[in-house]
Amino acid sequence: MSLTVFAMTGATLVGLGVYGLLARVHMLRRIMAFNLIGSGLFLFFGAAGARGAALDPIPQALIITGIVVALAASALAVGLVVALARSSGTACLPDEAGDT
Amino acid sequence: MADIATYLLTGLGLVFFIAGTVGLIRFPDQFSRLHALTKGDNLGLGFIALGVAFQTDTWAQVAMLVLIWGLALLAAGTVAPLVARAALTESRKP
Amino acid sequence: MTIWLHILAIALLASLGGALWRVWRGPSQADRMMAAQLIGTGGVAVLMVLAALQDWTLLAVAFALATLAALAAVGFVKSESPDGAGDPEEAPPATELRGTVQDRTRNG
Amino acid sequence: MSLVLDIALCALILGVGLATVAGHGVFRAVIFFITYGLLLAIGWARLGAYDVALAEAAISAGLTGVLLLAAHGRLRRLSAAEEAPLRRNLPAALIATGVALALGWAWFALPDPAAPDLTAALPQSGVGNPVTAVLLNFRAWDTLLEAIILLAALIGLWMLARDRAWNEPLGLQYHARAGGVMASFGRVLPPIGLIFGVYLVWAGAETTGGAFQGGTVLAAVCLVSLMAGVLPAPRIAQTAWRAALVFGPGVFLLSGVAGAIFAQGFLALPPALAKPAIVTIEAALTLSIAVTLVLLVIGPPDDGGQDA
Repeated sequence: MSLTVFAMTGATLVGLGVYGLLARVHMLRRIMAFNLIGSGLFLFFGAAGARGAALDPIPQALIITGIVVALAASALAVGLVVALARSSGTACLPDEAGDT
Repeated sequence: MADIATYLLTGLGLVFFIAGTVGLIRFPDQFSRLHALTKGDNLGLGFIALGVAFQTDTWAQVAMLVLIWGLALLAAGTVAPLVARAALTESRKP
Repeated sequence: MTIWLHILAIALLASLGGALWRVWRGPSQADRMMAAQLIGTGGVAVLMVLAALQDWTLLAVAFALATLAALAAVGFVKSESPDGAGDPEEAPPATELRGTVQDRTRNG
Repeated sequence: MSLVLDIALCALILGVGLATVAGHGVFRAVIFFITYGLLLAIGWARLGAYDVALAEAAISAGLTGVLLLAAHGRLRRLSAAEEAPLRRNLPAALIATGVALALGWAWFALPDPAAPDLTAALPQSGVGNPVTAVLLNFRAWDTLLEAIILLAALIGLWMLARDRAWNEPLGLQYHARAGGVMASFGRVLPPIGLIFGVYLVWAGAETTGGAFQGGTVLAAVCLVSLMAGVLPAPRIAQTAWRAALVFGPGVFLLSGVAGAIFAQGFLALPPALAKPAIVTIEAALTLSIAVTLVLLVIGPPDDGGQDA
């Protein structure tokens, strides 16, 4: 039962992240929304790996590598956003900055 | 006996935690709020660590709890003056 | 004892919920940062209780959280300084504290 | 009772996630995202995934917060931290709801779990922690490639530097008042974190811990001493930093090649040598992960960005 609660939380977090990624214009928020999607999927995956009699270590190992890779990707994305803001003065994409 | 100590000490810790949160919500300006939560919470954490220590199996776990509390104090003691000064410069900006 | 530890953990989480309200409300950036700091301390407390409830290896997680509790706030005061790399202590000492301290609303 | 605890925790996690997406103001979202990581670490602890909880706690408390707050500060100085208020976006809401519902349905449609049969293989792996066994032995490929992905991300980040900035120190030039609170903190915390990080790597063979968790803790305390101005900012040209970056993947690759020559195949570890091999690879990998994460968080070489 608890596992279902965690899995549903994970699914909802993915939904929230997708919404943030699509509806939010500021790129820093999109990075955070993308991380919400990732961690929601991790939570879902982790809950699925905990259903057996013993805790399955393979999802855990994959999630640990996933968390570290997500951080690396976020750092690269943050670098890109700062570079964008430096060259264009805004942290939003050109076609969307206009209609906000 | 150990259980009674745990009940009392963790209960006391919880009271301090809730007091810290109430202070964070109710106090009128940011410097009083800073002071409420830094003091209330770290005292609360200390009592909870002490209460949990009565349930441990080995002395190494007790040492770990003490270390964790010490580290939390170090963090709070560093953060509170720094954030207070940052808030001061922020509020002095025109 | 198990039931009490559960109640304790739930009550601590509820108190974290109160701190989250302050993160939402602000009004100053320092308020939000300090409320996040409280959530870090509360998280350490919850992990201690869970360690007693589930497995003592969770103390390692609480230790990691306590060691790194100050990092976000240090990063915050760094990014608040004029060049993003300074230290509020480098500013000239505040002589006329009383007159200037105000709880000014600032959303960032 | 434990169900109530889980529901309370999940409610907090969801509330924080919602506030991150829906609240106005980038700074508010950043702070919510920091607390989100903390709550998620508690969630992993509840799920019994202690290694994941440790990794999540170290990364979200130590690195994500510093990264995002520094980014927000830079954007604010470039006056790019403001944002338009959230407008209702019906198509996005429909897509998001659809994705969430599909995932929720997938949970109930999942096949029954096959019992993991690692218990038979675990004594062969050389370590007692099944997660470490998976990371460094059974699925060593994943871990090797991940270490290389981290390097690739770092090189990608450095690509953003301008040519004339290439020899500049990386990131911002941190300074602090000598003898002040921050400078003292930058001297007190790193030794503690160093011991703890090394302990995590050593203990990771048998209990909670491992190269990623230890490396993250080391990276975080290294970041503290950088921010406190105790450690001078590194430069790309410095051989020691470059060597530290490739040391871990290098040792890992060498052991993989040795496995191909002397054992059953690439990255295969003979059971008799598995434990010393894993501990050696983990130690080397920890150093490289720590240095890579530090350099990723502080960012590319910075010439001040005058020509905006």
